[in-house]
Amino acid sequence: MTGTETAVRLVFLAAASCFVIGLHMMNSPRTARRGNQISMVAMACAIVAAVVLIAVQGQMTVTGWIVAVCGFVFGGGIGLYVARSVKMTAIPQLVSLFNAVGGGAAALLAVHDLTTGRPVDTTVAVTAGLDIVIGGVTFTGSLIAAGKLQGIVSGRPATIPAGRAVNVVLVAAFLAGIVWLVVDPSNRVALLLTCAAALVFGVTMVLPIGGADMPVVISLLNAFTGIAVAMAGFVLDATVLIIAGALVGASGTILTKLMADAMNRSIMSVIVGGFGTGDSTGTVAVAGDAAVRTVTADDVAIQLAYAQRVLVVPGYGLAAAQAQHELAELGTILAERGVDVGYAIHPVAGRMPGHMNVLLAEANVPYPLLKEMDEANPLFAQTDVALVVGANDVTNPAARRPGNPVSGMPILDVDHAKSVVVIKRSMGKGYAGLDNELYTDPKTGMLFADAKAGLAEITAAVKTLVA
Amino acid sequence: MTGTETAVRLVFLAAASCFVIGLHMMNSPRTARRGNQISMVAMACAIVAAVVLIAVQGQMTVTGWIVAVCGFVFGGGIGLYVARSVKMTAIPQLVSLFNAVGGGAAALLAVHDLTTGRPVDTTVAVTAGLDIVIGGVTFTGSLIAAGKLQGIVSGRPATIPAGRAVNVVLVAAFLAGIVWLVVDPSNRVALLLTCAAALVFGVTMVLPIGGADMPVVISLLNAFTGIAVAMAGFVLDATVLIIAGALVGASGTILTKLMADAMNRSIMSVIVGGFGTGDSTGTVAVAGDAAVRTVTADDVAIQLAYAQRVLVVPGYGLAAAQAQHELAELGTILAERGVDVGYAIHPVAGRMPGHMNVLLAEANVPYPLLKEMDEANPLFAQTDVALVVGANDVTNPAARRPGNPVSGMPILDVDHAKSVVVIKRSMGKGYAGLDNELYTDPKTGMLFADAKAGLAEITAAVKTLVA
Amino acid sequence: MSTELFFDITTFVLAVLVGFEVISKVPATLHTPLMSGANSIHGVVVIGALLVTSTARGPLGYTIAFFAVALAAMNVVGGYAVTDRMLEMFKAKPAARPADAPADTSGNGHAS
Amino acid sequence: MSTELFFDITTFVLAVLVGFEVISKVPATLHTPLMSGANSIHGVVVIGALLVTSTARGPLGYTIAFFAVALAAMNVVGGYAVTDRMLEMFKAKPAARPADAPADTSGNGHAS
Ligand SMILES: NC(=O)c1ccc[n+]([C@@H]2O[C@H](COP(=O)([O-])OP(=O)(O)OC[C@H]3O[C@@H](n4cnc5c(N)ncnc54)[C@H](OP(=O)(O)O)[C@@H]3O)[C@@H](O)[C@H]2O)c1
Ligand SMILES: NC(=O)c1ccc[n+]([C@@H]2O[C@H](COP(=O)([O-])OP(=O)(O)OC[C@H]3O[C@@H](n4cnc5c(N)ncnc54)[C@H](OP(=O)(O)O)[C@@H]3O)[C@@H](O)[C@H]2O)c1
Repeated sequence: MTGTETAVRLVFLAAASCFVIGLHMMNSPRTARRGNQISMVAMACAIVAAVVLIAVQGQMTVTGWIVAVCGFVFGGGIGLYVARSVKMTAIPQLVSLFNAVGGGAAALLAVHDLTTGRPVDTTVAVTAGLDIVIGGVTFTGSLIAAGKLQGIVSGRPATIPAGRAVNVVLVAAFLAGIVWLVVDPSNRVALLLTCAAALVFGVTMVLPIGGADMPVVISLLNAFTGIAVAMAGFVLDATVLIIAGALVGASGTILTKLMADAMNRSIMSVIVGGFGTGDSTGTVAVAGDAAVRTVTADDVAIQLAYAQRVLVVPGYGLAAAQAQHELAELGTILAERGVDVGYAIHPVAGRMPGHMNVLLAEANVPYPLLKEMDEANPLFAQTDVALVVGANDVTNPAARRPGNPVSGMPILDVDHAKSVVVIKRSMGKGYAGLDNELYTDPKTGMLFADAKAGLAEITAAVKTLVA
Repeated sequence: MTGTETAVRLVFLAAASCFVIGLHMMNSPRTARRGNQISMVAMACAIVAAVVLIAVQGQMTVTGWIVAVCGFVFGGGIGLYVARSVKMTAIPQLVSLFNAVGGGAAALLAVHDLTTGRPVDTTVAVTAGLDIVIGGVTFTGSLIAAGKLQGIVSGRPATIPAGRAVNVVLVAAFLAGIVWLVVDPSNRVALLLTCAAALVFGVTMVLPIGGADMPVVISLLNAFTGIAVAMAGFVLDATVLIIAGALVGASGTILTKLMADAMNRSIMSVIVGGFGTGDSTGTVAVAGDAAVRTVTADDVAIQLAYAQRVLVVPGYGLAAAQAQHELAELGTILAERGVDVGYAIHPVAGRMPGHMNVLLAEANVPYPLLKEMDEANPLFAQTDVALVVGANDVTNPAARRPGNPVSGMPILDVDHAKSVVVIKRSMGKGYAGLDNELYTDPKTGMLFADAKAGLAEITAAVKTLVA
Repeated sequence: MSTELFFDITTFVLAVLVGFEVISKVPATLHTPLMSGANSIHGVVVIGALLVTSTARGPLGYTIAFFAVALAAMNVVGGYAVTDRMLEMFKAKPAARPADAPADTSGNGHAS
Repeated sequence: MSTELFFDITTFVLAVLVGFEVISKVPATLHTPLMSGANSIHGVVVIGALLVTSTARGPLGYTIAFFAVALAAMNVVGGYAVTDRMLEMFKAKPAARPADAPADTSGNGHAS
């Protein structure tokens, strides 16, 4: 190795180590931001080192330089703009989008390698084939996942006619494609077959999974992209890609398991799909159920205004209605009246871990008012009104009994509060598709409304009380 | 690479991965034993693979085979015999001994490489030099550490005349030796200089450290051996040595830090030495202190026999007196009388982590009677007699106040018990060299005796009560 | 097997082990930032894309290279930016909006 | 720098990272077994000793090789054996000595 090459490779190795250190620091809230910054600086150094290496090797054509600069500015610019401007609540779909482009880029590297016409040995052919398949699946799969979360693709699990048979055929097709590429690496038909089968498989894999399972799916596809990048590293014999890719592949797998555990699912059951249907926008049952006590916004306003302590329990419905600002406003007004307002945050409320924290932070709810589940639960007994806004499963007392989909999940003890008000549109079910006996509890009043409209009405009513 | 070589190297890689998995599993009591077994099987496979590789390469002379077999049987036999027959309480010194031989073996590999007369490049010369220095220091350092624990070498921190100057000279000598070896790898004087300086430095480094700090020192030397083995891997270009050695070097460093933390020390302060003097066998203060209430074995026997709950607090003195069997016997007799006997185990009681567990397990005290600190502390308030046997620092209420060597260390709340009996030889201080105000507490009775003799007396007295 | 391939495999295996060990018990709020952080790291593929561009020739080659660089750059730049943005919210902001503070300081005072 | 050396350095760095990450919060009782377990792992030096023996020639060479193999074998065999012995005590032995059991089962019963 020349001196430059040695230096550049050592920079790559140092950068890879910094990625590890960064990830390590991201395990704890206190050091997380610093960790990401270390990783970012290391990445910048590695990219600069790569540019130096390429310049010294002098293989790059002028056109190549132009292509590289334009590509980088174009892609990087879009990435930066979107990352800066997107709403906090849309971050999961953005991560999924970045997954897609990462996987796509990794697949393109292998495609390029196979189309230059240089002799290709077996190892390269195999890893290139794997790179294309994994990268391709990730590309379309992540796009579908992002689309589902963004509402462009229906969140409902779509049943593909003869889905299982289609998937078997697709898997057979890309496996055949890889074998074909190993035998005849320069064959364009083989390449196209592999690409096409992988891209279609990404769609048929993710489409039947319910929108609510998307965070787990995105995390899994994130691990896939890591593996695809590692494969690209084998193709290009670039150690830094192998290390970083394998690192992401492995840590992403562990993370996927942690996420699935946190919401009481197994990775397998997510992929097999079919659960998580409750996420649909339709209303399932009608409001006029006999045992249910409905209340009006004015009733609720009086209850809240004269309470001493109110605990708000936000859930997925708050995010769906984008009602965080209305909620924050209500909280402020009540606090000004001297009501002790807190927010009880269940770890898996919403549709991504930390969803409620992100949402309420966006609406500038003061951080100390947010109570983690363990902190909030003992408070309910001394709470006058528990205000449940679009939350369902995380309050369902059925979780304390065995034998149903939420069994064993720790819940917020909303039913210990002196009275409960629930704002949701209907008697519709939540993510787990269960009825919630909290709603038929005599001390619960149901306010059937969209969260945004309902909260605005209550706020208006509280204001008239004050005036 | 030939087919065999490829296969062997893959076995090595798999073995190295199993070492990692084994260590991972050893983080938790439930999986620890299985983890060590996985690591053991992987090691056996790797050794077999190495033998196959050597046989296939056909370089080994007949004498070589004889030497290898004799060496393995001889060394392995001794290792197995000692490991099986040694007393549980002597395990730390045994680990130290195995450290010594491991470090010594690693250093010998480099010595061999430099004495074969083959041309040696700079990398090999540098790593060989480091290997000899680190391995050599570990060899003598670990032997001294083992000797201190075994009582062959005095546990007292020995002050070497002009110790600092001697150490500086030795470090300079082995650094010069390494440079010399790089310049002229086949120079025997350079080799001898390096070896000698390293071996002497190992002695002068460990000798001034108190016997009580030995567990931390042994753990640190364990990490050193790992690094020495990794260096040997560089010399021989053997990947499996590099991976396993670096793994032990890094994990050993973390473990050393954890151990030092658990006993409220920093690694630096251990190496600088001087603390840990309280381990000496001499008696420091005399018993006749005004405020101290002394009791006789008969008093204690009556107190214990008519108590409802007794919590025993064992400490270093129990181990020093080898009184575990007497303690177990007393516990059994009391339990037969219907007294509720438990053992409160402080995590750093004794002189090695888990020391008390090992000791009491050896005496067949039933495992469920052993209470970890967190479990034991709430029990003291309902305990009639807390029987402190040779424990001092781990019961010292001074730890709750800032500004002394044990500040901040969690302690056993012995002073919450209704009455306390302490068995020790004198008012002597413990490891941290502090007076213990528990001893002057009015509800504490002091039984000044060697733990073994004292417990035997009490047991005899209890038996007469029963009869 | 070539020495390079063996090297690459060793590196891969060791990096996988690091990846498995580096994630420990993470609080649920950090799951999404951690996923996003790992996402940015696989943006390292941009280095591969640059290397490929240096060997690209002809319209097809340049087109592929352009898309590879653009997609990878989007991953790496956007990924780090969005992760950092998410992690901003972990700055404890005790005095963020004093107007709301009374509700907090009155803590347990009002309790029955 | 030669490719081999770079390979060795990469391996070393990655293995160090694995080592740092593999030890997490360990209960104090496991510190000594864990140290002993790590101790056995560096017994892998026996493989180096065997390799060296295969190139050893002449009395000095054989003597060094003999001691290297013997010391390394002592490390690896004894290390695993003693670690296993230590870890035996982590088998919960609830009914080990029934004679002592009353004290346990009477648990909180006697408490004030
Ligand atoms: N946090 C995560 O990482 C994550 C990820 C995936 C899945 N999950 C799962 O998601 C569930 C989260 O529980 P959750 O209690 O937050 O939500 P949920 O159980 O899914 O319930 C959400 C409720 O919000 C109501 N809603 C929907 N849109 C609304 C609107 N615009 N206005 C008012 N209400 C609206 C719905 O009832 P109506 O239709 O009657 O209005 C629905 O019952 C858990 O089962 C968890 O395991 C969590
Ligand atoms: N566990 C570990 O891993 C470890 C390792 C290194 C250091 N340490 C440190 O060691 C200390 C352990 O605390 P500890 O309470 O167990 O011990 P300690 O504080 O060192 O006290 C031991 C006491 O035992 C008495 N003793 C000695 N020989 C005796 C005998 N034959 N019969 C009766 N009593 C005897 C001594 O008093 P007399 O001289 O009056 O008899 C001494 O005060 C802590 O400070 C800890 O940080 C622990």
